[in-house]
Amino acid sequence: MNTEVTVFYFAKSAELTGLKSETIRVPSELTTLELWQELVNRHSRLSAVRESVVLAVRQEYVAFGNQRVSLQHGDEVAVIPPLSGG
Amino acid sequence: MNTEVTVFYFAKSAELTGLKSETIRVPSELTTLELWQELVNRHSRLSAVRESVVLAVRQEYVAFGNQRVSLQHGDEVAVIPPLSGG
Amino acid sequence: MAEENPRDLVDLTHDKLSVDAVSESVTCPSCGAISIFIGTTRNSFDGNKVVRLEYEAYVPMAQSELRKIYADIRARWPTVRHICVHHRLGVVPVTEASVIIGISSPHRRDALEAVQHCIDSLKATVPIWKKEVYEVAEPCWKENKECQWTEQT
Amino acid sequence: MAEENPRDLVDLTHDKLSVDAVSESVTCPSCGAISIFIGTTRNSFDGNKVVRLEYEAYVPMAQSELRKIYADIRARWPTVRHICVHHRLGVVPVTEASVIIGISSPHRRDALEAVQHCIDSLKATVPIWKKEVYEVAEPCWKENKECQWTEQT
Repeated sequence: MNTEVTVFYFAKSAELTGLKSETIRVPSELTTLELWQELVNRHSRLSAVRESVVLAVRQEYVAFGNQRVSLQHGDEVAVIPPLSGG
Repeated sequence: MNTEVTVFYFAKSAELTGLKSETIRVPSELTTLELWQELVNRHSRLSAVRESVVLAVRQEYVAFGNQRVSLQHGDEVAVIPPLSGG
Repeated sequence: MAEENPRDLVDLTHDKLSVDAVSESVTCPSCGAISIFIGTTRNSFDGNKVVRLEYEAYVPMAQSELRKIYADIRARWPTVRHICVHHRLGVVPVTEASVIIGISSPHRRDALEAVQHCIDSLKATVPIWKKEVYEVAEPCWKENKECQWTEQT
Repeated sequence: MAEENPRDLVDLTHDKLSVDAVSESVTCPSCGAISIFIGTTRNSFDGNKVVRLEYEAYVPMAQSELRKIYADIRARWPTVRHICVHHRLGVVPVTEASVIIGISSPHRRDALEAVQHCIDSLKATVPIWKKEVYEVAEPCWKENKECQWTEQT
């Protein structure tokens, strides 16, 4: 089953996709690694930052791996490059 | 030989002497303990704070003891109660 | 009494920051100490002249990550009274403040330690990004060494 | 260039203190960090309601002792750029600042540590005195625990 989520891109990842955000349909149950792959399928240039980003789901950090996430309609997903606030 | 110095009193010591400052004649060579005694001779109430003050001579701290100081005309001496700045 | 409730204050703003505003927002009659940290824009990096910085944030998540830091500070320094972070977004010219942190406590040790912990944690976990724009070289997205997933560490 | 010369600033004043003024006086284009400590008047001590504080100083010696502290800071943290201490004298009402310390450095660790050292040293060696005036109890000359010749330690 698929669901609709909003993806936010920041910093370098926004430059690579040319987008600040987009709404996409993804499987509602998947691993964080599969979620990343969904994003790379849409924006191949993202693969350049694979080693230096993490994801956030519903505004909580998630690491890449086999950890499963359940997504609901309207959930926020974000690509989080290395932080440089302060 | 005697010389004339200006003595400053601060905080509790100013309350005990009733003075902010005064000019007095004292021996030009004496120990810091003798210098203190000169002050107590003038203001007996100062003896109450003997254990909790130090002196400053020419704006430098000196401890009570047999350490000798040479005083010149116009030198500043000060009675320094426990500090509470900040 | 206002004094009874510890304040957890956050402001992410495009406006110029004010040290006085942060200081006043954490002042309280039962506190003897306020510690403040100001992060400012430097004029050069590795010999490249910096023209300006540009900040962006994932605003709602930045706010929630800051509140996690505040909860952690209150667990470590229970006497801390008020906590305030103002972080600027958008363009920040050289010498202007990008972040101001203010923390009050009855005695100074707690506020001093908590401010240091707050800026260290902010750099590690709060989703905010800074692009340095140079006079000559290409603009560069910076990476805090405190961040756990930079390639540089 | 003004930036080349580290500034050692001292002001002992009967005027109300300004955090912005201290912050601006230590700002410099090559620094990324400013750390500020503000000591404020508390409203109670041991259950006695404090009405106000009164400060007095041995002004010229206070200035020279502060400059000794600055020299010590520069020896310990050579990257420290500007140092500024404003200390208020006379009557200070509750919640107002009695002292503001500001220190800038290229990287934050130095400014943060130096400010802490500065307030610790100030309390130990700078000839300034504070009388607490209470609503009911007799006024009391305070004694910093950092001072080496108080009877209380």
